[in-house]
Amino acid sequence: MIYTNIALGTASRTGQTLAGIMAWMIEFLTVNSKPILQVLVLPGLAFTLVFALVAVWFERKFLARAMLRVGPYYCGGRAGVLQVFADFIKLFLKEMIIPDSVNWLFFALMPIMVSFVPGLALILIPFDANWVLWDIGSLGLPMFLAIMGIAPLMPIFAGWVSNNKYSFIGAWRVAYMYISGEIPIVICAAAVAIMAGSFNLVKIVEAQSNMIFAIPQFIGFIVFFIGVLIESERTPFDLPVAETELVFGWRTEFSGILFGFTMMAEYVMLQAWSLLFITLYLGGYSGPIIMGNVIGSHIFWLLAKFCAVVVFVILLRCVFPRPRMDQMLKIGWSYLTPLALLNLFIVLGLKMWGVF
Amino acid sequence: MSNLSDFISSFEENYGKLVESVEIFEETRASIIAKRGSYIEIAEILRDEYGFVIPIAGGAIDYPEENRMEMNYYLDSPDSDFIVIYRVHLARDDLVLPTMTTVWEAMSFHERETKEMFGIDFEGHENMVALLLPPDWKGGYPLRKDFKGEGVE
Amino acid sequence: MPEPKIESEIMRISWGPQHPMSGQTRILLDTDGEKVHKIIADIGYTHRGIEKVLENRTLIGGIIPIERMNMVDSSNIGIGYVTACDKTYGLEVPERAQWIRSLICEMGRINSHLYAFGLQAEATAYFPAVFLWTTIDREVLLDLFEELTGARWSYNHFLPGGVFKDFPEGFEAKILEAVQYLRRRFKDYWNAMIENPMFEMRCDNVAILEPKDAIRLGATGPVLRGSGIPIDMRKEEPYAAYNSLDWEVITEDACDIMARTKVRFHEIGQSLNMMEQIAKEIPEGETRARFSPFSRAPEGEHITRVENSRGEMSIHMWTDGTTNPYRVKIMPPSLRNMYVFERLAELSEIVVADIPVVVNSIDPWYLDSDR
Amino acid sequence: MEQEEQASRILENVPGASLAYKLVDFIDGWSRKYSIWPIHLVTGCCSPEFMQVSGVRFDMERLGVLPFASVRQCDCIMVVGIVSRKMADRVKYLYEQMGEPKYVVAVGACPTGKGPFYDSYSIVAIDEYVPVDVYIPGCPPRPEAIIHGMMELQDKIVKERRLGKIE
Repeated sequence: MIYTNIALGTASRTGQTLAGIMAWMIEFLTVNSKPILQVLVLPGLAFTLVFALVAVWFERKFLARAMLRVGPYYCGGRAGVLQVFADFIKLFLKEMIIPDSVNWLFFALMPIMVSFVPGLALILIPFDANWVLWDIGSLGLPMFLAIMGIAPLMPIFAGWVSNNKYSFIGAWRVAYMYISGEIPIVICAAAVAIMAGSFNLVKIVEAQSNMIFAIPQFIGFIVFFIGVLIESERTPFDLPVAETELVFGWRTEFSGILFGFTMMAEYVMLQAWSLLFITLYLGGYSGPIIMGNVIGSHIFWLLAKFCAVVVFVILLRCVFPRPRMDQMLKIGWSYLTPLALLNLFIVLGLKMWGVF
Repeated sequence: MSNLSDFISSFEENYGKLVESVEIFEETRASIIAKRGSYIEIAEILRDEYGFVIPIAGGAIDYPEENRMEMNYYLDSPDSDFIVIYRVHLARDDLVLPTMTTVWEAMSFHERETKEMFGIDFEGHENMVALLLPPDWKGGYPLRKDFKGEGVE
Repeated sequence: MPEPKIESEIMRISWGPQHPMSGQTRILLDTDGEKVHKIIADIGYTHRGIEKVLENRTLIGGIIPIERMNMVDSSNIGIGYVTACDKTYGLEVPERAQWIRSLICEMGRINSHLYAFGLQAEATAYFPAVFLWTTIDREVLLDLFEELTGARWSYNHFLPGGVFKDFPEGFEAKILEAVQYLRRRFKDYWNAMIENPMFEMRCDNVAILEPKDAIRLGATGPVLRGSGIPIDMRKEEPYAAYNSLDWEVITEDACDIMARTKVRFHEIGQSLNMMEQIAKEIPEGETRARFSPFSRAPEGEHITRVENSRGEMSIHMWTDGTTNPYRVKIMPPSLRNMYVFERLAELSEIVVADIPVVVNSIDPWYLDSDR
Repeated sequence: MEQEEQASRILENVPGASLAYKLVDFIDGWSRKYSIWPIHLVTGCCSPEFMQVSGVRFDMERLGVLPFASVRQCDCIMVVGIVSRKMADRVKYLYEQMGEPKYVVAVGACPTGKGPFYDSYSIVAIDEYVPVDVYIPGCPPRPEAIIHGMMELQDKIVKERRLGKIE
């Protein structure tokens, strides 16, 4: 209650709005507090950490297979299972070098924010009709896009704060890439919302019960997937962390556990975007019920689709070289955006003639 | 000028005087020893009139007992089956030469290397900076015969 | 209306010796945003003073340091030095030794071009696929080298007057088997690299080198032949067994990165044909002329020109009657190509992201240029 | 060295301390042993061998050795091949920029003792500039020798004195 007294004390017009916000926050924390299981485990903390660890291990083994070699082998059992734990513990115990020509607070904060902000968007993904951590109903999709709009600012600040020429160019590339990747995604998401008739992610999933949106909006499906690749810096669009040109892009200066956070950030971003991609186009958690347990099969189907999408994204890394910056922008602006608009008009046409 | 013998004969009679000597030194090499005075004009003639536009390399050699050094430029032309070695002799005490980069631009690396290895100064060279040795090399020209390892601490 | 002067601020990036794509040299780039105005190559990081080291080695002892000049392609450098020694001593190399020398040179050339493809693939982040495939294909050749010469990289198999050892029995069958395997693999490389639309996007009409500029700047090897000028030392001054093998010089006239890559591809095709011919039609005979390694070198001065995988390498050797050479002047191909790379920023439009691909299309070997 | 006495006093009289210390020491050694990230720096003519070792047949990544691009995240410099005077300063800069548990592996005869260029004026042995942990002989060393060298480094990491360990 202390906060509200301070707020009321000012008693100016801003005081009322400030009090309003405080009241709303307190009401939010007490009324719709979700069961601990949802907060901690599924769409919450454990899911992101476990996915980050498994994805790092899987990517190294999968790439090794693509290179016809073995990959991590001796660390833990015969398949290098504990390799990722060894990496993260070593990074944890490593000396964290903060260059002196750098604002140390901002420098230490940025990697944590880089991996934390995309994680925020995870709480909006519906795992079941009422298994949504932040149940704001019809604000689901716009809030997700709003949070993911802020997420690219963090790598830009991280690259800028580490005061190193390579990270400056990396941060500058992050800015260019996200603008050219964000607009097609938002247009395709709008098309999906129009076809489903609402912004509520749960209603979008229910609208896809008879036919998943990937089939009628196939163009939007492809454009959104390429947008996901651009947003989560995955090859063939990993220009901000182009290892061969800019040493490590915006992640060059971070050492120790700060670098561990940036490694995790790459996977949290991929996780958030691919979950939204599944919810919008592949029918979210809907799928044939197994053994009568509705919630269990919903979660199973969502995770199964999620694994399929992540495996496909990692597969792309073995197949494609990386385009140049100007070619990347040409793809974003002169191919993706017109296609997204075309998809929007097709959806409007279908909606007008009542096909959907 | 694809044939070696008529190149030698044509070069002999119209520029024989300006040059110290012209001879065939292996069956497919022409060796021209130039005079210090007409050093650059002969190079330009070789490039424009006889078509030797490909600069292969440039290097020097040191004869301490005869107290002289020799600077060689190796030149080739696309349509000839022989190469020309364009030489000039220098006394060991005044090691100054006009730069060849005005005639063949690609000789700049070789001249920088010869400068730091032998100590021959090339006037007119734009960025006469050390090419191979570390910038803080404390003296001694390594490829001279009388180099006793001064720079090596 | 005068063109508005865009106030641009040049930033100098140091592409230091410690950089995934820089190899053993440092490149200074003056960039404005992503566009590169000026490239300054700061070479000399692996200068070992080979020319000074050769002066206090005997003529036959000089093979060890000179083969370390370009480890990937040590056979094509060793052949130059050994041909120079043959000329100095006036030795007559038997026919079979010439054919074995050509075989080792061609296998070294394939090995070195594979290295170039690997780095070019790594430059465009095609790392997992092509870059590591080149390592497994190179192992096939390294096994052949190991069986013939006993070493994986610096073979020391050439001696003045011939070759150290004859083929182990059953070696020709192994060569033919390796040639079949590599031909199949290079079809995959062709599809994976040249036909890949993304790779074409990165390589087509980038860093164009006109034939006139290529000659003026002293380019050599695949860089020169990529601009359409058919100069190849194996045809100009045939050494080893190159005049009795039938092959032809490859040129492309697109003058860009894709052209240089294609030249290397087709040259590997030619090398594979030569390997096949050698394995089938190698004449009989002994493999070394009589020669005592510690005899005094007769006084004289000889120039030998040899086609390294990266271009024309020449050796000017002065001998003064003692066992050691008086002076050995080595003219490496990579020094000439490095100058071309330095001047490339003024000839055509290059951005920072292009630098790795451009460097690897010119493929200088920095130990080669530093000597 | 007062840190040593303090550590030994705690280990004796606090009941569970030595067991906890052993556990932390084991985990610390095990994690550093299996995740050595060498830096992308090839200084000399053994570079093709370094590529073959991180290549397909002799795969260095089986031991967890993954070449990394930036100096901040690496904890091992593999000095691959000959080191000239000019390059040795760079290796020294890199050594100073690296995080604390750092190791140096001298791959090949040249960084160990100038190799076949023993009388050259511009070559140095690397241990005049940076302390070296493992020397790998050979010119160029065989890939099996390089991997054996990395395993030697792994044993050395496990046996290293850490946290004021008392024998």
